[in-house]
Amino acid sequence: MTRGSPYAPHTEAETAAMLDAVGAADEESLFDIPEDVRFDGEFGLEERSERDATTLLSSTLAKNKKLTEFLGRGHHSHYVPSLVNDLSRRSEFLTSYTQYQPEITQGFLQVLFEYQSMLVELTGLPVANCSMYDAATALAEAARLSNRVRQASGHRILVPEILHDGKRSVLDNYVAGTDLTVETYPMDDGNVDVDALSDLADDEVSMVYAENPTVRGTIEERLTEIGELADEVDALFCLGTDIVALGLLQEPASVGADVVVGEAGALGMPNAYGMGLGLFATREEFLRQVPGRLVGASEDAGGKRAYTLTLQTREQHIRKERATSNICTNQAWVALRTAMHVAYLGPDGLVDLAKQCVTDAESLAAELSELRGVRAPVHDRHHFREFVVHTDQPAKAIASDLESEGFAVHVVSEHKLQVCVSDLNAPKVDQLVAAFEEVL
Amino acid sequence: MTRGSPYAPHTEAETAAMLDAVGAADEESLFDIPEDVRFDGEFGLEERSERDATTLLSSTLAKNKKLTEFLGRGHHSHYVPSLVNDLSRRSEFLTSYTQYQPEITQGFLQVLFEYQSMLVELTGLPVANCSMYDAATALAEAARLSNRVRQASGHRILVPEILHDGKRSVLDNYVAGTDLTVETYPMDDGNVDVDALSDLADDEVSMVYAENPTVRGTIEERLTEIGELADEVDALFCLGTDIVALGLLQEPASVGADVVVGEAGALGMPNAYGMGLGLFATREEFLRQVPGRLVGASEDAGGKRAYTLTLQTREQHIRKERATSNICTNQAWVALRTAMHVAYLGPDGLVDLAKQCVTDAESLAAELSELRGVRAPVHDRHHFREFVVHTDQPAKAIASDLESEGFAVHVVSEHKLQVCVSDLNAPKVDQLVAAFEEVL
Amino acid sequence: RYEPLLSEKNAAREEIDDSPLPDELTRDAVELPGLSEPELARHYTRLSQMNWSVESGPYPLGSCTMKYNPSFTEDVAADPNAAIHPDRSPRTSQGTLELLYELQDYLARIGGMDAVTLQPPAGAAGEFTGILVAKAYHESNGDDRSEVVIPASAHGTNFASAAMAGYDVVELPSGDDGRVDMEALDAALSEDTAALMLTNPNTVGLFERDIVEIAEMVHDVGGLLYYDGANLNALLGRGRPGDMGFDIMHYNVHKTFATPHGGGGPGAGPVGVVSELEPFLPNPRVREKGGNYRLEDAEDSIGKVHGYTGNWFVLVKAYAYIARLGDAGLSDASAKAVLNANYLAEQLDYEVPYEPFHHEFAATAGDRDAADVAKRMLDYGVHPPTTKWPEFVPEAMLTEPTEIENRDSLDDLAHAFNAAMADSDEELENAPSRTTARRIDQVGAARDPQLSWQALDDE
Amino acid sequence: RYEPLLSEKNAAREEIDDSPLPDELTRDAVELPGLSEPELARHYTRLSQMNWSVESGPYPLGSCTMKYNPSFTEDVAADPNAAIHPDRSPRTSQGTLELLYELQDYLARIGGMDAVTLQPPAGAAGEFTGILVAKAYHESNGDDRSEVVIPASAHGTNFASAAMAGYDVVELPSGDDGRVDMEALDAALSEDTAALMLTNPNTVGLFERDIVEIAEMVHDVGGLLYYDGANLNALLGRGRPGDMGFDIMHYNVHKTFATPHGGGGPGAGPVGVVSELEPFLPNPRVREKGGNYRLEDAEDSIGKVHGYTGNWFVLVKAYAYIARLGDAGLSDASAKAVLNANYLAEQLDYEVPYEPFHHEFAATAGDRDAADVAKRMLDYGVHPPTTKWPEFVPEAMLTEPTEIENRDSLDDLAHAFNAAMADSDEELENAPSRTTARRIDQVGAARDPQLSWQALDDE
Repeated sequence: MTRGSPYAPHTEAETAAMLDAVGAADEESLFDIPEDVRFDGEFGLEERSERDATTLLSSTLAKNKKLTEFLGRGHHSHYVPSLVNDLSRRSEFLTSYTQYQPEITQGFLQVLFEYQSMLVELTGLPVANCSMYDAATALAEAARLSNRVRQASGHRILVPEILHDGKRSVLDNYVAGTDLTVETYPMDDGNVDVDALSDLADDEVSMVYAENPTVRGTIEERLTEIGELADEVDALFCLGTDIVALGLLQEPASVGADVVVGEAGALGMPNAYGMGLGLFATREEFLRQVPGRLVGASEDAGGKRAYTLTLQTREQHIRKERATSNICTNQAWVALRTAMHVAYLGPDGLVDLAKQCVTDAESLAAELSELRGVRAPVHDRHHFREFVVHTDQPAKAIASDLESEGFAVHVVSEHKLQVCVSDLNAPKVDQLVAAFEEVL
Repeated sequence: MTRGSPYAPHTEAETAAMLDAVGAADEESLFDIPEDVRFDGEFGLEERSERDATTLLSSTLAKNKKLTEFLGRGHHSHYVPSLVNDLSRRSEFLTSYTQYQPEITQGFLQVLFEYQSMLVELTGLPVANCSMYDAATALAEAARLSNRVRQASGHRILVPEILHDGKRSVLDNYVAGTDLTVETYPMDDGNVDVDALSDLADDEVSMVYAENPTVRGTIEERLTEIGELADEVDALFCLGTDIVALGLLQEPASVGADVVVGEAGALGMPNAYGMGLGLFATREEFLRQVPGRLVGASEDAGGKRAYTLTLQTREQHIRKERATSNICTNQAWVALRTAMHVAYLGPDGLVDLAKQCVTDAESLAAELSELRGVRAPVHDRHHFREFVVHTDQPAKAIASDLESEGFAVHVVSEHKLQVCVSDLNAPKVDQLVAAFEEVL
Repeated sequence: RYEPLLSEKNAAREEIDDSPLPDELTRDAVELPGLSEPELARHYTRLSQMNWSVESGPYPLGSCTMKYNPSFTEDVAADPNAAIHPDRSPRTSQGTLELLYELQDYLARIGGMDAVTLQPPAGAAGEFTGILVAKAYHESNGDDRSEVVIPASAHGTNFASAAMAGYDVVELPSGDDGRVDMEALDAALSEDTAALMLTNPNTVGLFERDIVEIAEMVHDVGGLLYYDGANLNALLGRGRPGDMGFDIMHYNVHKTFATPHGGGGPGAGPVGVVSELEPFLPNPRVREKGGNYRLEDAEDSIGKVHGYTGNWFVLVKAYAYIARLGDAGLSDASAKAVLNANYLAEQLDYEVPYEPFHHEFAATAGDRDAADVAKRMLDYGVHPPTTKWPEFVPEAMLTEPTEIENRDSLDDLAHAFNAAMADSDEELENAPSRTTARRIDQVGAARDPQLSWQALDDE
Repeated sequence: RYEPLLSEKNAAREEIDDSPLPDELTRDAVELPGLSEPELARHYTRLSQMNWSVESGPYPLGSCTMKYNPSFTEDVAADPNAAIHPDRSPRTSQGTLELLYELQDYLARIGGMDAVTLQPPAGAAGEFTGILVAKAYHESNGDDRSEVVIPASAHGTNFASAAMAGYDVVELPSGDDGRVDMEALDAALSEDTAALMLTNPNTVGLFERDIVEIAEMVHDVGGLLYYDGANLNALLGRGRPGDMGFDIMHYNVHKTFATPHGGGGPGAGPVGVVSELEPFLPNPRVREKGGNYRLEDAEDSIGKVHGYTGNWFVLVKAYAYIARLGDAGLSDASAKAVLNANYLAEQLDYEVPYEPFHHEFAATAGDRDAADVAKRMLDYGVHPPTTKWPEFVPEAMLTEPTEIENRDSLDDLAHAFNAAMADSDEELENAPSRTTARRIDQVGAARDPQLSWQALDDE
């Protein structure tokens, strides 16, 4: 094995000639680092051949147990067509960077423009950025947006009492440097307790956040009321959702959503240990307060349509501490994969997939309810992909036993599990039901 | 699922409009097939989603037992760098065809030109074609070439008595339509019995074929004599080898080879169940008798260097039954992968790999010889990658037991095994030796 | 755009020293490009961008069936479980054997054949195999036949393959209607006829309507009828060679079953036969008994036409394609292929002398040079059709859009055809000008062959 | 070249009927492009060919470290065993946890830090996390500090991240030598200073030679020293932030550790800290005991900065890169990155005001407009450097070739620099002309934002 980087092309002769050209005796003399902070180069890290490095990684990863996962709660995936993997891996996409020179990066810009357009269609809102890190940071950025755009002095952010821990914690951190405070409102059988929310809403509210579907998989029935309620107190209505749900559930704009956030990585990505793609869409009037990058259509000197990053004066590299966000490197390549997946599905495919998320969950819940000591869904609501299950026996023990049988489900509380079904695990629901029966 | 090809883009409306444009009532009416030979379309083949088709294939293939293979005898593979897989899969390469329009296929033409050039370097012969199917058909085409180029009336093809069955059978079929006959000459301790060959050689010989390394892995020591011997009787000397061996063993041109054939797929391809890449190189004087495609450098109308298929008048699509071969679709994409792999290795990497083929075989043979009832190598020769092992116990039983332990080796005869080691299985030689010890 | 040769980027030399072998058994040195991974990645990425492909745009090469190659078939072929050595025991390669067995069955059903070998690594190799099988059959009957009859319009490989098998080729002139001339056929057939090789639909897309009679005539003289599968994409679900009286056929899986053409290959050319000919198929064949698969040699077999079992990975992809499409998909593929050809022809300002065609048609460039028209089409951003073939159509432009084009891309293609035809002679002769390379001097290339970078260095 | 929008190819509409939900809970319809797989394959293939990338050629964006991204790292990230849900039990995700644990360790060694979190999904998120950790630390000491000091030349994200965390930013003017002005620093630091954020080498590639003194000054006022890891590729094996007195740092794995930039992301911005700050790192962290890995929450943690564990697949690729290179490879990467920058600068007909630089340098376009020069460079077939930044260098062209360029490509790059500079003002203003698009009207794009195909339709 050569000692050195396999990705630095220099032959010895070339290195010597280049050192000569710059008048340096050796490479070390190019480093202007005082002796007292010089490091000897010994990290104690082994170098390996490509094959050995590959083997190391694959044998480490093989320690993950092979499980059929019925897990969701904010991180979802569906079958990713081969085309998405194949085309997204093309080096022109994968190894490019932010489109600072649009004249030679029209390809990626157009993909991002198309991604934005897909979100505009799905949310009904006219402005979608070309990616945030994930649903949690998108929600947190929405809260900060509400702080920037409100004329009113509102500082209260109202969120559901049942909310994914990660989202809540990220939100807390993102508002820590502002005068915003986060408060919860109660839930009623899985969904927003609209009356309670109404009681909490006042002019001090900057933003009301609700989810559809909720983290427990229930589908909200009173979104329009929530939207009106927020509107009445001049608060933003921020709706959390995911890209598949958008294909079937009420269009966010139609229920008065001012901002839509959520996970777009549910399409385009396999299960990614939580790696996501934050979707972010909003109304035209907030355009110049939007965090993240925006791609716009324009013309080139020849009068041809061309795409470019636009409204960059919102961004940190120009506006520094007065930027709308600190985000720079984003999730563009995930957005590209998601756009490809949406395009692959087409409107019929997307709608079908979303319908399946409703029907598969419904039928699995019904099947589980047939078992002694099991009741599902716990909430008397419609569900999307997932639902909560009551178990007479301790939920933790059941989940642990199911794990030994090769299935993973969520433990929600002492006697509650949560089960998520999608096209990926749907072929194994019968086996899951059988395993439940086995372990009960 | 839609009923129809997922790869035909037609919407129903589009189909209707197009039928209208051609004045047809329906698709069926476009088929001018008499009733008596019409087929009802029912093959009884199921249609599947991409995912189901993928699952079907992968579950079928999973029935292949996971084995560490110490197999060779003409089909070899080495670690294929990720770069080869990645770049060769680029659709511009993978989904293009023969370069009938060179002005828009310069990329592939240049790759093939570079492939030819690599073979020219490695064989020392000035003409290499841009692929044959495999080593067996390359050998067979060499025999037919000898029949075309000889002024003499020779019709005898002399081949080693120990020769891979597939090669021999293909050769027999390829010469069946000619006046050529195939005869064997004896071997001496694995290598050519040069004296016996000398006795057989006369003016009736059209071609003498020898291999280096031989199918048993031995390295020939008297190639120059064989070359001279063929030359004396005006026969072609055809040398069989493989692309890794060419990196270390005697240069074919230097020992008088007139044609070099063999496997080039030993680089660029994983174990491919025998799928190969026939290398074929020869002398300048036989240029117009070469089978297969040739890429040449030329100029375009602007005077820039450009590449094109050349000397196509040798080929079947122009010369029909007087073509030098019937080959049309060849193994171009495998040649591309092989060229990439050679380029990845570079001269140092190729030489190192070839040296390893000698040293690994030598040390494994020594280790096996330490075991009671085992002697290796059987032939008192230098070896390349593989060698024959004598076992006191029946070879077949040992191989079968080894298989149960997860290792595959060849059975050569009642008390002989053959073992092949390469960079791929080298990390497991200790386990192989332990398994041998176990089963003996 | 210009990309230097690897050798121009960095020529390196490695001396053979510290060799584990005696000096006289080794070469002195190896001179090859010595480049790093990033340099290679750029080299091949740039070269790829200088190459037209199915994913670039229309690729209507007549008789080549340039379909879209589904990327999932690449994934399944890359399955590590598929990467096995051919000399494994059957016991440890049941997955591979099962897949091959089922593919034999799929192809038999699709062609209406009784038995199939997957060994031939390309269409031409399939032809050669089929003719060897015919020869073995006749010989087994003590029947010494010397001729293979082939229409003048047939693919060049038919002639070459028959000749390779040692047969004299009897060329059959095309009939006025573009089909087999029945009188000429009658005259050509004799007791010496080993086989008639036919493509159906033929190379201008016409169905040989007299196929049943043709089969009878061939069989009457004791000959066999061979089907060249290059045009099978026209027939899927509408007609099967076996039902038409063909005794032997080959399949081009890289045409009909969408395996990638790979810049020239690899393809695969499985051969199907009626049961009478099965004993002569190449060894070994995959057999099944009680869910157990094994390789079996037959005594009367012609032996082998490939060192091992053919182009395995290609066969995997073909299997995947068929498993994906099933009856409905395959039938639809043909329907749309034929519809596309008809729609495209309708949009062209070219005469199409022979009708009704199926998946492909031969337009004629009339008094223009078809090759020049094709070069000009390059400037309009498409790949042109096959030109000047088949020869009985003057200045032929043999066009096969396949089922993968939509109406828009067919309209684009038609525009390129028509615009090129409307351009001046000078524009045609100077074409192409918007391509990576301008018109390439092919005569010069053949006159002074430079086949390696070493040859360029010697200049 | 022009590729229509997906919506221009085929706009389809799917009505929601036969819905399993009550009508009032669903939308009416979805309108999206409805295209087949071959059409999509061509669309994205063509678009990809209209995009510059590291595999296209030199990409010397200063401060972006556009390295070659080894393809094997994509393979390992695509391992099916890596595709797991984050809510699995630790018992069933030992592989993932082990990998994360080891990557924490790798990064700690490389940065000279005591503890590392992998959670921040990008460099800026790392900055924000680091500043939150600093804040938590100060608060745990009952220490209420309101300012973060940042050199004017720092990356814009530093300012934004500090502001997001609620700090007032104190901007430090650059010294005459391009480094920190020690007097200005002394003036800026106070009991209000929560942290000083520094890049070292700084954004013109200069090493802050007074770093030990700087650290002492910051620590003397009770502040913390933050290291912006964007320029770490200059230092590998030659210096570690931890050894220089930095308390907190982030790593840009998409820069230093060669994970692909993906057209803008995803990256990852792990944060390392000295042991005193460890309790405040985000939850959860991976811990090991007896070869068993688990996730652990700490009481004093700032909580989370990402919904889950950050950009997992990116982390896998970074791990793979480090595992491949090891000590020798990493050190060599820096050596060659610095050599390349120095060699390239030597070939340029540009003034480079600040020296000695390391992996990047800021040339000045003098009396020319750096942005115009950059556009003209496009015509010479390379990607230009970062322009007009950092601002204290007039008409800056911040250039970072990285270690992956060889001498030839550096010479090509130099040629593009020099040729563009030698061209007339008119040529510069009209540039580029040889690219997919000519100069794009960015002012117009911002004046009348059209951010979707729907907006275009409304025109």
